[in-house]
Amino acid sequence: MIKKFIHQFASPKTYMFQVNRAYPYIFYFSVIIYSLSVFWGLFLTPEDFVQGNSYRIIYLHVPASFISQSLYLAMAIASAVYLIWKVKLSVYLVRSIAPIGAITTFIALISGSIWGIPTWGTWWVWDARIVSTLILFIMYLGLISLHDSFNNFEKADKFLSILVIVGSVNIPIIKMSVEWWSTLHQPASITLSEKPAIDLVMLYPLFGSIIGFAGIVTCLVILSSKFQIFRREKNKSWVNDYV
Amino acid sequence: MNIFRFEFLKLSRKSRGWLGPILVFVLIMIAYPLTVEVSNLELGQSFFSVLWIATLLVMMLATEDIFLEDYNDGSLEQLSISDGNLSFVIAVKIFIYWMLIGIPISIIGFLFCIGITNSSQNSIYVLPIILVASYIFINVFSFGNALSLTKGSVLGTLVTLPLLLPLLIVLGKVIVAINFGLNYFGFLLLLLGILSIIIFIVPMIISYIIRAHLE
Amino acid sequence: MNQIVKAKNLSYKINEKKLFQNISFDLNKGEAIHIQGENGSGKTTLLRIICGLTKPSKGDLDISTDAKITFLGHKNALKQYLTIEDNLSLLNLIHHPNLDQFLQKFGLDGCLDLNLASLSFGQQKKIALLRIFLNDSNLLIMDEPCVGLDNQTQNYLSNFINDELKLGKSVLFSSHIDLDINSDKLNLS
Amino acid sequence: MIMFNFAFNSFSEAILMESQNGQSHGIYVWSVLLIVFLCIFMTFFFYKNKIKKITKKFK
Repeated sequence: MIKKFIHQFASPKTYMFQVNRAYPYIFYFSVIIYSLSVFWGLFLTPEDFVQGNSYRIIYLHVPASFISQSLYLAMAIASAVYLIWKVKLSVYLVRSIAPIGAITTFIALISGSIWGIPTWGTWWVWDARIVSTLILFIMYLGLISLHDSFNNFEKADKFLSILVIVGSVNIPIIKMSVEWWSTLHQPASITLSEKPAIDLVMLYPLFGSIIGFAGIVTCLVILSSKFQIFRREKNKSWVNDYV
Repeated sequence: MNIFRFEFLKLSRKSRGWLGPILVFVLIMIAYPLTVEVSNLELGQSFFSVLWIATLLVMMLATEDIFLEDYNDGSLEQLSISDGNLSFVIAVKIFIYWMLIGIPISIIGFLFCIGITNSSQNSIYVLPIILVASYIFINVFSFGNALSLTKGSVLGTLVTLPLLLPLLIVLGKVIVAINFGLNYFGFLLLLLGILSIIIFIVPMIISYIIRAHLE
Repeated sequence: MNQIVKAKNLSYKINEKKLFQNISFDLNKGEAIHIQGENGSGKTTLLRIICGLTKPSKGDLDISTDAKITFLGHKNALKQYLTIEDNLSLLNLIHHPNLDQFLQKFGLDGCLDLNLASLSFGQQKKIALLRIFLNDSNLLIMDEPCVGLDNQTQNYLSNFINDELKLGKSVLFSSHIDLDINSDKLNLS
Repeated sequence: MIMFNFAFNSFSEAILMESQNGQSHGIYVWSVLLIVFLCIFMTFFFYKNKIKKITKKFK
């Protein structure tokens, strides 16, 4: 029964319809939130005593690195759904999240290394978080190239979701081992369990920028999934009606 | 028992399959001192990282066509049709590869370790570590090569190498532990724990992947 | 139970492209089905579906539980770098009591320790066919068994299969050449 | 309210972002901002374009 429900609810057709309705709201909301909180962070918050003004990169860097990991988690859940219930839509989503994840990871890496120049005096250090982010970036690229190398989509879908799940088992291990190996990076600014390590004045715009960036990334994922659905279902009648 | 014999027969008659990787390993070990133009003392310092990376690369080389040949000539479809347990056959295949390539490499690596670091006491500790690590490497690379079965081993490597980086970090820690007399057996147990999980799960995943390839 | 394979409304599509649709047939003990069709009509895929290698996109396939399948595909499952003897032992046929008889018939009896690579394509096919001739199963599935065979061996194969049918075995095969086998025809359009 | 105080005295100071230790961090902040915005815009543009291309084929 669950299977039937999921298949009905998660048909690409209903997905496309719902997403198209929600897209403009998400888009404008997140663009406004993101630009407001980035503006707030860049101009209205006071200067950091230790790092000086370069700390303002936090409003661009932290959302990207947070979202890049969350996207992998989302992919892992979607692949599990695909392998268990054979829901086509979820594997389309996996495939469409992968490039977006690669881009956010790229943003996190670049912004982090530029941030490193004024604070650490070097743009790259062999540090735990940076290395695990780099590995995440390579994994995203590997997923994309694996999926694209098969002509038979069904095979490609299966392999992609297996690899995502195996990789998701490995991601905490990578994090743990790499942190164990060496660390220079400041500890995470916000964790769920502990009190935030930064001042509230700086925290509000940070939350705002994370939410806004998440919204923008959602819009990107929607666009990319629209493309994937068109590509995969181009022979179905509803796609032609839809266009 | 027949499966062990068959897999042994298949690999042992193909000398480029097992002798090739071993010789490449020996050549890397010989090439390393040639590139370092200093005293033996400094040779020993970075020897271990070369040892791990050489093991990694050679295992990558060795598993390059672990399933491809059986796939191309149709043996895999026969296996999949017959009642035999495909994942057991795969586990046996991986074991035979380790037996014919992993064990010799571990012993050769151990000998070079004595020769280059001049410390037979530390080298004895290294031997079981290479044995276990090479088995883990073979398992993981087999997974990658099964994924990219018909698409070449570069893709498989790209996909699996990130998964192995934590292991390299652990291996680096082991050497520190050996040199400073820290808790060595803890690391060995950790590696054995990883191995015991991988040994069961990887053949199952690979058999799923191979069935998907045969479709 | 007399029925060994029961296929109902089998369809197969790849990347949303339809290969065949609504194929139904029954295969009983002692019967043979000759699958015909143009190139690319899905003969091989249908045989692989019955072997359980591929899943049909739609339809039901019942294969009786006591069916034991021997499959001869396009690929021989032989190792080029091994000797004939080793290859036969990999197929678990080396100790078969009837092996010598067949090897003599095919003129391969003297060269057991030759490398497989030194044989011609047709001779290799004969070695692969030994899997059919020395089978211990009751459902034989053959995909284009006659490719590369001489007339004599073709006749021999069809006579052998007719004998097997009388013993109550079932046979499914695809072939462009009309083999002299008492079979029903199944056309994939 | 301290929360909404403009952190800089003038517009040009905001561009340079001179810190208390005397370094100006403006170049870092602005280049990161540029890269982030460029990446997002280019991805949007890329996918809009791809969707446009593929829907043209349907008609």
